[in-house]
Amino acid sequence: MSIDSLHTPEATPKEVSKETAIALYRTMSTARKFEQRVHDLFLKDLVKGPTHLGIGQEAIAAGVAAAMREDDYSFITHRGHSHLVARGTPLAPLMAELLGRDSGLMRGKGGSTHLIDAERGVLGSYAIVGAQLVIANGAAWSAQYRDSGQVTVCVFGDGATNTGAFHEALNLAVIWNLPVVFLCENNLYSRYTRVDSVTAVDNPAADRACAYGLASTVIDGNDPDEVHLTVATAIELARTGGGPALIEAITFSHGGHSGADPAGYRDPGEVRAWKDLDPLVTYRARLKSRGITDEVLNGIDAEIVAQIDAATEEAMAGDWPAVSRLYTNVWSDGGHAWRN
Amino acid sequence: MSIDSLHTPEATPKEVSKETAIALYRTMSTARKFEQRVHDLFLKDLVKGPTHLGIGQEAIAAGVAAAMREDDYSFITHRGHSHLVARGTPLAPLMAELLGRDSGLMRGKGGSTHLIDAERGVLGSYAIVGAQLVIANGAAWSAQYRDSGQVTVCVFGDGATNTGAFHEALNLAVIWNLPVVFLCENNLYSRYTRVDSVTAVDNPAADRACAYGLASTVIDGNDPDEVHLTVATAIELARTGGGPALIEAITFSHGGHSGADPAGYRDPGEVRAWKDLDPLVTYRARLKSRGITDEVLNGIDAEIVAQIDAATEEAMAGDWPAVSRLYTNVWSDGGHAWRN
Amino acid sequence: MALLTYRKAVAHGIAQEMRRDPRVVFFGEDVAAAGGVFRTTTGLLDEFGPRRVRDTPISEQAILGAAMGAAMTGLRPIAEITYGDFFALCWDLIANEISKSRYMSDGQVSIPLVIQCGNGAGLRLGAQHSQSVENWAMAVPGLKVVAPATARDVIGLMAAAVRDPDPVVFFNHKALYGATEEIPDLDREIVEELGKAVVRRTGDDATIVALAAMVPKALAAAERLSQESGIECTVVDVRSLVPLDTATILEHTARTGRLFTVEENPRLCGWGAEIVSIATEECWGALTGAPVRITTPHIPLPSADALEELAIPSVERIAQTVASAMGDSRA
Amino acid sequence: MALLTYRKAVAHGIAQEMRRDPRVVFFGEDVAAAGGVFRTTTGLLDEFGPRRVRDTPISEQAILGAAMGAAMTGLRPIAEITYGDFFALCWDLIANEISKSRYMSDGQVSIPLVIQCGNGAGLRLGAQHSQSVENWAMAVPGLKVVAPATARDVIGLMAAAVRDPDPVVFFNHKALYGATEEIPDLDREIVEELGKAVVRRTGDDATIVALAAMVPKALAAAERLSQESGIECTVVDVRSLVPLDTATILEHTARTGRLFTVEENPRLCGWGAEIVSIATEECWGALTGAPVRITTPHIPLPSADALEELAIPSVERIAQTVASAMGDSRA
Ligand SMILES: Cc1ncc(C[n+]2csc(CCOP(=O)(O)OP(=O)(O)O)c2C)c(N)n1
Ligand SMILES: Cc1ncc(C[n+]2csc(CCOP(=O)(O)OP(=O)(O)O)c2C)c(N)n1
Ligand SMILES: [Mg+2]
Ligand SMILES: [Mg+2]
Repeated sequence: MSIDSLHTPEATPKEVSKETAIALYRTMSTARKFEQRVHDLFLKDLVKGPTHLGIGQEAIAAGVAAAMREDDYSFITHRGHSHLVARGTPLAPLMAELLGRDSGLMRGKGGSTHLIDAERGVLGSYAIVGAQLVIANGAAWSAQYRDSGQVTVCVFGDGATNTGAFHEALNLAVIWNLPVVFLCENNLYSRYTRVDSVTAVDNPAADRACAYGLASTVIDGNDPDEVHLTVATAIELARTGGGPALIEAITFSHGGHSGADPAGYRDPGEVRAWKDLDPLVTYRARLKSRGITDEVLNGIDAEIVAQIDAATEEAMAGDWPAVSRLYTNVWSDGGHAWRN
Repeated sequence: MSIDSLHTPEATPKEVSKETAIALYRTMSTARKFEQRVHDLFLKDLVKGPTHLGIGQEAIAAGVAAAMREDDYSFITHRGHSHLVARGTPLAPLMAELLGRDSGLMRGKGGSTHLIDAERGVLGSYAIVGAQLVIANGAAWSAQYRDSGQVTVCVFGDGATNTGAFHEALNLAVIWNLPVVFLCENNLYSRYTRVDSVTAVDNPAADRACAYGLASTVIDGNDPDEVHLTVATAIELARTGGGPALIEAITFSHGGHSGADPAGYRDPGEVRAWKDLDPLVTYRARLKSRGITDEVLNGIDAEIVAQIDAATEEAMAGDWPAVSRLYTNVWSDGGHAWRN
Repeated sequence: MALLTYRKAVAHGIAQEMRRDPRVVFFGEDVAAAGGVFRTTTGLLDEFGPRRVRDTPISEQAILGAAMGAAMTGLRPIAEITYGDFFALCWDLIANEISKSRYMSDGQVSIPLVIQCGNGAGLRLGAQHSQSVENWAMAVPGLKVVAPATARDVIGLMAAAVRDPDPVVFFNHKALYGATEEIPDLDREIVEELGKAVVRRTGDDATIVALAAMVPKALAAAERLSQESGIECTVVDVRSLVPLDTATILEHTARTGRLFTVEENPRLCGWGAEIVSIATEECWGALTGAPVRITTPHIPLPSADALEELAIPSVERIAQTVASAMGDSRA
Repeated sequence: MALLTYRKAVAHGIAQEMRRDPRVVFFGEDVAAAGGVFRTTTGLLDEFGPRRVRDTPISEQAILGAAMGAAMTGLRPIAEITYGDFFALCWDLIANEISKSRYMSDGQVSIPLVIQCGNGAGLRLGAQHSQSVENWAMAVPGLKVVAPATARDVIGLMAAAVRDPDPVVFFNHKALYGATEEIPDLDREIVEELGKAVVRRTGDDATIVALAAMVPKALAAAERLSQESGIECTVVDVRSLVPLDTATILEHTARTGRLFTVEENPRLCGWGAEIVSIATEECWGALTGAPVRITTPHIPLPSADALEELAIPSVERIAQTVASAMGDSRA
């Protein structure tokens, strides 16, 4: 996959409303600034663990979340911060989780790679590549069974397309006609390895759609409008009994695989070319062309920075988890006893 | 999949030689009569365990084996008797294995579902559906690495196409350009369930070829000539560096899933229609049209019956495995010690 | 019809819970239209329809993934993995996802599901369809582990498992499907409790702890020991490895001074080692001899009947092992 | 350069064997071009080229399938599964195929391969990337199980594993990658033997059996016990769980009368239970107190550093447990 080979199956999608456009910008900018702050804290050894950032990929999280109903379910990857931000997870507990504090979203038990915010329908970041695809089916089946009209959006990386779970999940979703939208964040790399060097087809997700009788859809993952409109259409179809969809969004991660990865395995030219396609930069330009002023956008950005400052401060002030937390919530009774 | 939807991608293959045709008949007839004998012994409770028979599917084993070089590798399924017969495994130790005797091919340790005849390149029947696909890749890789010119033929059932292993195997075979021919015995049922009721596409193997950039090939699995010629072409290509192939052969099992299964879940009309396509009956007719007389064929059949009688007698006379066998060949030193 | 086979108890137990709770769904390979590979689930599709009782493709990861996702979002799935051995094909879901997600989320999600399988040897199915893998599940924090020895327990423990708010791995034993039991109150709801062992026989000389198909064997061995050597054994049917009823096990171990475990697990790291270790540490002063494990040897299981018989603990081997160990301690 | 990190020893050990034997190939996710996720295999691609050192897709089943098929047909593969936790994704290959095929075929095929992984906790990677799963492998007949505690053993045991004609599961410990060791004879071939434990410290009061990252902790605890309580411990580094050097373990257990096991496995069915059970049965008369297991509690591992530290056996917990148990037995 290269930038040039992007194609959109249908004509360019219609425009989103100005209101939506501003919301998309706000989400992208919040995710960007939040992750930049996380990276700063990682470099200061305050955030620990792998810390997979999605800087450069924010258009997907923003576009997807804006297309979802509040009670829809999200299943995401180890690179999941931006999706939680987009679905509205408060920033302070999110940051506290990354800092391993007791006030963390999961009291430090999950950390960056296992984020979950059930209240907002985020049923988990999955650190085992591909697992979320089979699990997402279950949530979709449950919604279908309960006739709740909820749709499940399952996000996965390009690398996940070569797991057995991918195949089993797609097949089951189709034969059970599940309300689930599978969305591949194809950022061209599967950890340190170019996905095209280990994949039998060019588009690791879309070129597999044929194996399940699905349409092949490739979109520009750096265009939040295109993501939003494509996913919204798929969600609507799924919500009305039309079954699953498989969408591949092409994007790029500005940084390396994890917080500590300098990503020396990538060609600087490639990185440069993609940085030119930075969704925040290009979308800002689009907003301006739609008459939204720098002043408005700078105002939004300033608000975001203030929010992130406050959230960071609150998170940093949090206690470390008490020893007793180690033993809570293995079971639904709150404890961990395996014997009487 | 129904009988009618069979299609051959290229024009009808060329005819095989008369000599080959007679050899194909002999193999099919041996496999048929051997399995009928196994079933008799199963009904007498002398053969135990599941005992998956391939009566009705013999054209595949015959056609494939005839296309293989002596040192090529076969990986097969739990329904594997006919493939061992076709690759020349002596009948007495094969029968003795099914009877659980010490003279069995594996001294009773493997039984009907785990047959292996390494000397003849049969590197195993795999009782875990789908496992053989990933393992076959390894044998193919080894041949490629050693530059031995050996090709691996990996046979699997229609049900195996929905396992994660199928997907992972096909992808790796393509990216490593392995000399392996994947052959699906699509007998329309995955144990007691119609494969089309649990599969997102009509041809469970061939319709997945696109996901790996492979050609979609569906053949008549009851025509040993077509099987032979198609597989021979694929093997030749693989042998000369052309990489893997995926072939789906449509066939039908006259009996149920296992020795004890009356197969009441199948429509009698369907069974009847397929029995009319019994490869032994139809191929016999073809041979006659090619000038091979009943006399010749009856002579072959009589020889086969005599062989099977002798093999059965020899096998039945075998001892039960000694207690000590329980503890042999866990390790390559012949023993089972896990401590000093 | 108060005489029930263990086989029929499987469908009976599931049906009882499906009638009670519309959130319960049941699915797996060949479980619906065909009624199960061992005919354990016959009738469920007819009674509950294809919305609640479903056949799946051969996709063990997809099966357990569906179960997990459904359990997280309001259903009470019972998923069948035909053979315990096949847990190896979906072990990620069991060992990494289903077991850990509640803890990792600090309780944001619950995973109330049951994974049912046919476990154990005795049907001449060879090394890949005969294993007893309850020790695999016991070794993973976050899973409850149940293995009934009787038809009544198949029903009652399934009810407890379905009603439990956490994931339960449920091991039916293939060799017991034909066993029958008189269940007088079969027309009423049967519910047992997880984490309660049952003393199936009482004796003062030694305690034998067994599970699933080893329970009837341990009982037969205890009878033989009583008759042939005058050794009187208590036989504890563990029923549930997690939660583990250590109170009952330790009480009888301490009272009798001797402990024997009988398990189908291959030798190394079976549940017998766990129980022996607990009992040794906690009953040290009361033990009158070393606890002894009776296990399958540490080998893959052979297919031939003659060999399979030799591998699995037999009534004779249990009785002999106990007798000779007791002889030692009396000497 | 005789001072070597455990991290560099990984590549050193593999390179040593690849130079010796052209049948040895090495592959896994990100192991070639990137030199491994933990930079343990840097340089191998450069030296041996893409024919012998390969990156794979995220297809754990395909990786181990390829290893098995290649091992059956003349190669000596070393396959890497990045994390021990991910064995759950290819457990069928490990537990059902690779381990059993030799036995099922009555010796027609051999499977001489090594599966290497990064095992264990300490890197704040959370419940799914931090487990110690050597007990999973030990529970499966047909697998050899090795876990080095030192850089030298990483090399020497890898050599033994590659040369072994049977499948070996090789657990490098992630928390040890930074540890260094002086290896004077690094320029020569280093080969150890499977199934030989090493006594890392000798003392008469108690025997501590440890593995991998628990070995340095056990040694530190032994020093502390010596200084603070005058308790002198023997520390046995098991190195290889299968084959298991019961001779060394039992010798020292009998000699000291007390046994402690230190393992990262969660509480239930870890290898500690196995060793305690063996020692209890076979050293019964020589034991002066109950064997005691020191383990991770039976919980998934938390991600936050503060919590992870508390979960894994620490030097302090080991020393305290030994001291208090020895106090009891002396009282
Ligand atoms: C089953 C499995 N295998 C390997 C890994 C190790 N791993 C973590 S992230 C990653 C790369 C994932 O690539 P991709 O799916 O493209 O997501 P991205 O990181 O690019 O967002 C790998 C191999 C894993 N977590 N799970
Ligand atoms: C991974 C796995 N899941 C389930 C089974 C149980 N099983 C054995 S044979 C079979 C059906 C296989 O169908 P197919 O692949 O079409 O082969 P056929 O029996 O028709 O030859 C099943 C489900 C198994 N052996 N392995
Ligand atoms: Mg990627
Ligand atoms: Mg079939």
